[in-house]
Amino acid sequence: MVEVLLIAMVLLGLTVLGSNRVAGSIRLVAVQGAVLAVLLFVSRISDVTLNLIVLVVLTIALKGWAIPWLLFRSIRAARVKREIDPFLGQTFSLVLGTAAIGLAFALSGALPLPHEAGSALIVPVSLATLFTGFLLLVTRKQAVTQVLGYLVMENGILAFSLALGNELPTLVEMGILLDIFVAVFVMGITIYQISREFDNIDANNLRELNDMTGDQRRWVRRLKNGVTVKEIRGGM
Amino acid sequence: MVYAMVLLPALAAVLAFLLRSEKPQRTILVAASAAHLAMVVSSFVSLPPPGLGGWLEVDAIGLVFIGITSLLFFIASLYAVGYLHREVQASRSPRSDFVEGVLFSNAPERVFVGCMLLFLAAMSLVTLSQHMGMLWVAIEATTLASAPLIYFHRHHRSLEATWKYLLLCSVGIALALLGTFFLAASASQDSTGRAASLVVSDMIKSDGVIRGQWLKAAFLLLLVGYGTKMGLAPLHSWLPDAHSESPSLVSALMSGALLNVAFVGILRTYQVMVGAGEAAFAQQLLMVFGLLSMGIGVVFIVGQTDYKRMLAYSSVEHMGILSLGVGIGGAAAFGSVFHAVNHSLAKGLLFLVAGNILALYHTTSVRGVRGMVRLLPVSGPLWLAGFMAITGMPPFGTFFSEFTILQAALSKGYVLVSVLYLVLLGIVFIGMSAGVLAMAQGEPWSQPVKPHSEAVLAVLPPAVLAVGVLLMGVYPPQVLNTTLHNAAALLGSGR
Amino acid sequence: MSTAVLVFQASGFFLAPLLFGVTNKTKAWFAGRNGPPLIQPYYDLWRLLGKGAVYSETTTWVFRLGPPVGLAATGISLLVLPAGGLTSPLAFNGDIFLFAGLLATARFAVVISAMDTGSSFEGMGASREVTFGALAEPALFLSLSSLVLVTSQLSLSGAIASLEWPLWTEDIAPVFWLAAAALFVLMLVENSRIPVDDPNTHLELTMVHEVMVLDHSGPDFGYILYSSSLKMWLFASLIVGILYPLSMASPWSGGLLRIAGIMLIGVAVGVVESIMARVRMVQVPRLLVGCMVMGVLGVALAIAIR
Amino acid sequence: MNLLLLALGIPVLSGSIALFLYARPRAAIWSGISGAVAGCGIGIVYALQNVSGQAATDLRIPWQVPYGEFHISVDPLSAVFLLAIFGLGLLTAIYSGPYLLHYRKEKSLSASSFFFNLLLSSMALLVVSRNGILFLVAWEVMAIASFFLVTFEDEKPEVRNAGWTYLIMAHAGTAFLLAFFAILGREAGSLDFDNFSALQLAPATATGLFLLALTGFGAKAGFIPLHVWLPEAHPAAPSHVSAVMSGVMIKTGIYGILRALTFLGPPPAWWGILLILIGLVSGILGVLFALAQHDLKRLLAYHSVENIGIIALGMGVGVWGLSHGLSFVAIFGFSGAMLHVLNHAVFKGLLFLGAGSVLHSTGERNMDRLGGLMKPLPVTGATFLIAAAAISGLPPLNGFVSEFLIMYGSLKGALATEVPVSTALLGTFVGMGLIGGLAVACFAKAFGVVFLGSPRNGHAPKSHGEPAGFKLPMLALAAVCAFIGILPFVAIRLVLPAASQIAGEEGIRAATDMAAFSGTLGRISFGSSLAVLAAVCLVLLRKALLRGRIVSTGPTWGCGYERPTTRMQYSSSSFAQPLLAIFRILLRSRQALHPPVGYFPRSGGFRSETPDVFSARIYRPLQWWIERMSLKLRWLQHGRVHLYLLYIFVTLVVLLVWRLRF
Repeated sequence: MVEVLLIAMVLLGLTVLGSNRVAGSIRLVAVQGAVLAVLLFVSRISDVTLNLIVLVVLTIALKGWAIPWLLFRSIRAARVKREIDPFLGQTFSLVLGTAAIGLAFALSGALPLPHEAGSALIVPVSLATLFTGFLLLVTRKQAVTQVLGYLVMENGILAFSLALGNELPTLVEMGILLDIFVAVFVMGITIYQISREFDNIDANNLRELNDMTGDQRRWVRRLKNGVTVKEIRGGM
Repeated sequence: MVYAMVLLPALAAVLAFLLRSEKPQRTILVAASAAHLAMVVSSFVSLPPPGLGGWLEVDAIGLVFIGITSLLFFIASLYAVGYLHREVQASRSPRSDFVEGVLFSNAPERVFVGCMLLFLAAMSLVTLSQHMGMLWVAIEATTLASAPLIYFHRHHRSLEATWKYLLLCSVGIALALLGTFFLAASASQDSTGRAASLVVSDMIKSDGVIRGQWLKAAFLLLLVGYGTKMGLAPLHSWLPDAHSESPSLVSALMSGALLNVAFVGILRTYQVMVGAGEAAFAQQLLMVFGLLSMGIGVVFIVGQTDYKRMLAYSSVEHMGILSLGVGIGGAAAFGSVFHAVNHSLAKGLLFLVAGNILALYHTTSVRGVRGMVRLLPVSGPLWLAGFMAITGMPPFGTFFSEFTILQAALSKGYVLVSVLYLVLLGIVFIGMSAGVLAMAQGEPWSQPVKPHSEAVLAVLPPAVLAVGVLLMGVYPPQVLNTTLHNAAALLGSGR
Repeated sequence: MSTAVLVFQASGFFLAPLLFGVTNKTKAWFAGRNGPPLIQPYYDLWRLLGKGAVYSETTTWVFRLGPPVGLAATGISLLVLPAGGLTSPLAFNGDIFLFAGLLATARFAVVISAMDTGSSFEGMGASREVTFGALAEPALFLSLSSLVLVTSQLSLSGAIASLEWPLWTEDIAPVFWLAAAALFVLMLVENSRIPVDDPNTHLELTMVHEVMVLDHSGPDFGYILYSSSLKMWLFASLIVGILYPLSMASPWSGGLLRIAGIMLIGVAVGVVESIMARVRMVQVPRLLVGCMVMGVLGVALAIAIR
Repeated sequence: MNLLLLALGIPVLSGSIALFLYARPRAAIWSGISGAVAGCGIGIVYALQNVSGQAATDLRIPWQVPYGEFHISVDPLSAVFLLAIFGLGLLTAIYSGPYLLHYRKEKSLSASSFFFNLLLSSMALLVVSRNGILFLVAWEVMAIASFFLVTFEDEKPEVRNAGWTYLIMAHAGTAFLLAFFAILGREAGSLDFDNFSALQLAPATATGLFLLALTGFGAKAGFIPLHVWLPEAHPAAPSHVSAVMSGVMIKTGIYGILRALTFLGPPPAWWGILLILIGLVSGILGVLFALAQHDLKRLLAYHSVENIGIIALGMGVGVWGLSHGLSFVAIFGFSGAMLHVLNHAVFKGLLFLGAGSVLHSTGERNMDRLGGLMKPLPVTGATFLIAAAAISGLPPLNGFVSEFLIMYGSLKGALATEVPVSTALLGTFVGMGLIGGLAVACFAKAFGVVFLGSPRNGHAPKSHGEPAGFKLPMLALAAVCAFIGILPFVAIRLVLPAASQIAGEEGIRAATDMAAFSGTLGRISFGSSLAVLAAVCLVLLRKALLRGRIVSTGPTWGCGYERPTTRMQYSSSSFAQPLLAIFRILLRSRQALHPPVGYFPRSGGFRSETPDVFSARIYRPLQWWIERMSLKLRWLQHGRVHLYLLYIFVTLVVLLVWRLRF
């Protein structure tokens, strides 16, 4: 059961990587959050406490409902165009995603779980999801999709907390969830502001603050119009 | 008491949010920070009892850093009063910003004051919390509280800075979260998975059963995570933007307090490593990051055309020195903590003066500023004093801390490290002196040359800081000295 | 201090002008004239001392200070030398440096008094004088130090006194030859004789010493002529002191022989001046560097043999 | 000891008072000067009490800072330098009054007079401090104070550049000293000098420390090629400051090296030879570059390099003697070096004060536009002449005495039969011969072109005359020049104890022999005074001869040329040209020669300028390279948040793979 859910998380992450619709990806991430909550419940089915119930409900509420709602609101306000235009095409990012999963499994080989509380898949899955999140962050232009990447990362990380059984006191877990929520909230506001300043939320436009020298700027501009690497070295 | 240190600013923040008019808000700001400072000073005299079953406790490290934070915040709040007054005067009419002349407005003042106070609360929580999980929560909170401060001047550059700050720090700190989990995994006692405490002191005690591999992985993640927040190269990318775009007093707080607070996160982890007998592993990494950060700082300070960015990169460099010091270990650990104090004072001084410069010259470019000593009879000399302090010239405290680190490095036989350290410090000096002196000396562009009369609230706070960093060198207070030594002892300066 | 010492020390001051006389006579003989009488220089001095003086109005007391100081310094440096092979009353360990120092003082005094006139000619002379002086100094040091090294004597008197016949038979003899040769060339340069400079011309072309003293007249010029003759004497007696091999029982005969030797040097100078042409100004430094090379060789030999 | 504390404290105190008299320049200056004079006066008395080194007392005050302790003490070595510092400080302080008041319209003078007093006190503290940290603090305070003094006229860009160069070089030097003291501290376990001198160092460590000290202190002293800041900073600074900096401040570097020698145990011979080589290079190149300059103060600055070279030669001879156990030679070397430190303080101070008075009255530093100042500035001219003769090492003045000691020491060393002849020693006094000759040329030029003849720019200088505040110090210094020159055996008593202190126990025995040796010095003074006497007699004789004869004045004889103009005089360029032509290869000076052509030439001209080879060939390229490299890396901060995230990601993965190694 746990394994199935874990696999589902990874697959969901990959789907986000593959999807080319903003709204769609938001929903996918929401589903992933919900899956995470269920995982939380299932993995500790042995002793169900009030804390656990609260935690699970809170997770579903925040990740499955509140955060998506926030994001939808901000993209509606910001009139984001529906398609995602990533730096790397979906197919290629899927390939990278698979590679990331490979890396995750390799790494987890070096990290044997301290005890058999959770499934052996937990470590690789959480790492894989983490990497997927990173891929989203790096390859997506729009601010919203970067937030999604951040969320996927967080999901991966929280997935690992299953491995600990209930070692983190509830207070802390609450705090963590709250932090994540507020973070997304603030990001949402910022996205809204960005959309007001620049009439789109293409985070790629946010590159005015830099320390490049004049000719380096020129080279970067030419880089966008495509030049060979050799020339770049010449320029830098 | 420990609760009060956190809750008082938080409540004050809520109050400030609720209030509508400006004057009481400023009063609250100053009053709350003064009260906070009073509490901190009193806890220097006698340590308050721990709270939350040992989760909140003022140990030597915490004491040093909450001391810096509180002092700097109080001074900044004084400066803020004058600053906000100026801002209100200025924003009566729609104003265009100095760089490219786009119109902009300010965030509402209650948001500013409120976030300042929340910021203080979060930072105090970091310095106090002994529980790694709570530490993480607090550090993330500092990010969220400070983001709106950067976006006080609402134009697109500050917005860009805010976005980068938010995204990069959140991502970094998310890694720290995973690191915390790993720590928990490594600390778990036995196969039944009975709860293992994440309180630093317990973890230090429970050495042996901590599993090395997990611990190492945890340290790497936490180092990268909190390192991002602390501004260690190559994770520092957000730092120059945030420091250069936010209001000067916020930059002062970020550089002087926030970075240190992130450093506390790393120190806590390091404590655990030392406890687990993995000190060597941690020290090597810390030295690497330290030298790397100093190098990056050098690269971007030399020929820097924007003086606020120059100060920001100097922060990167000094964070490098801090981590290098801890990495060298021994007496250098003491030097590192001591240097944190000196750096905060000096950098706060510089950023506050930078605010005055910006207010008069309306530019952040080094070329635009000439003849400060003639135009600003107080800020000019203070600027020079700050420069000497930050480049580690005696009799300022920085000299002694940097020398201590060098001494330790040589006595431990790290010859190459010492050489690099000296060379980098030398080049930084060259780079900064070129800019700073050009700004301070010479004939101002604007004629006629007549000294401006400067507002007391604009020059007194930096002056106090200057006296402070001078005092650190000439006659450091006994109580502080002992506290520093205790802190170094916590970092295993013995070994 | 025996009477002999006094006599011989004094003899230098009395006989110095005669050396010029000898030189001129020699030149005249080569030229087939019968030339001025031997004691012509004394006449000149007497006449000059008897004259009034004309001073340029651009000058200051520095100008008037030059000649006396120059003469005084040269005279004292002559006193430092052993006269007639007898230890000088002023001799002490390291008097070599006092000797050289006083000569430099004399040069400095004359040079600045020349520059005081503000004339381009005398400025030029001064410039050349210091140029050659700067190169002559180390050459002098080298040749003297080779003597010191050979004799292990730190005073000129000691060094010269201990250069006796037996040494000439040993294989360090070349050191003396080299030192003497270097000193001879130095003498020509320092006293600006041919082939460095022609004391008889008054053309702007090549003058070093003569042109510096264009504006000096009367007693001042007398002082200058006298001090240059002393300088000549001083170098000549140094050379003789090196080359003179014998050690006599009675100081008198030895001293007299040495004086005769000095006169021979004067003849030699005359010969050189009659058979050689003046070299171009730019080649004088090479001449001096040649001196240095000789000095270095001497020192090297001295070291090699010790 | 209390006297010393007074001497240290009073100047700073009065300086701080001056700082508060911001608005009233006159009051500020007088408060500063009075403090400096009082402090220096007390200091001189104290130093004179202590040169013999009987009443050496320690003062220890605990100091909170790490490794720090306020530990000061005075031994003969310190006393010698204290004497120089306070002596020159006193006179320059008096001089600074009228000099600064000249500027009271343009700028506030309080900062300047504060930093001047701070400089004096920090130098004094430096030479008495017995703790590494205290030493470094004094060292840096000295650097900062002098930097602000140099940039007194910071509205001029060249002054700003000069100050910057100076600051950089000073800081670079300090970096070496930090390492020096850190290593010493490691070896000794504390930074207290007493522990240092008790050390038994391994040869390798000692050598490393010696090289560090040589570089660090050499940068301050101005050994070539670390001298580049001198020819920039000295012309830029106000003249009384140049006098102090060139007269005593650069000597603190010498003090440092001598002090370091007392820590490092018995030196190997090659240290001495290295010092001699440095001395020869600095001496000869220094005087050559000086000869090539046309800016009076720049010329003097290069001469400081030359004299530092001579001092280095002295130290080299001393170290050589020490290493071979020839303590007699060692004593000669060290005492010569230290006496030259005193002498150079005197005559270089005097020369800079003279240059200052020229600048003050004509506002001109370029010698090619000066001339004939002997008439408007008689006292300046006369004292400058004395100083010029003294610095050229001519008897009967003080420069000759110290150079004599060094040369004599090297000759003794060369004659010593116990050891093989060292060519370095022969090189020493032959080189000093060359240096002396060139110095004569250089100062004949400096004095002759500036003070003699007639003004080169045609019109006579608009002279502000010489205030009494100028005359008094210059006359005093000139008197000291003559005094030491005529009575060397008195002067040598000042430095003998210090020299023997460095030369060790057998040094002290040798010092007693030296006392006997002062007979030789007696001979020198006899010869010198004889020369003076003779000169006087000759002057009187001439007076007698000319009595009652026609003594007329006329125009300078121009060899029949009827219309000589003042522009026809030899300029400093043309005067130096023959020597520069000989040493062209070393100097690389740019010359512009326009020979007159045709039978009736319209115009002709000769110009030559000699920039510093080392800053042009070494330092500027280095600086350029650093900037270039850092700019090349600027693209790292390109502003794209995605790639910043990538940095984090890559760092993480690299660390995981590297450190968890699987």
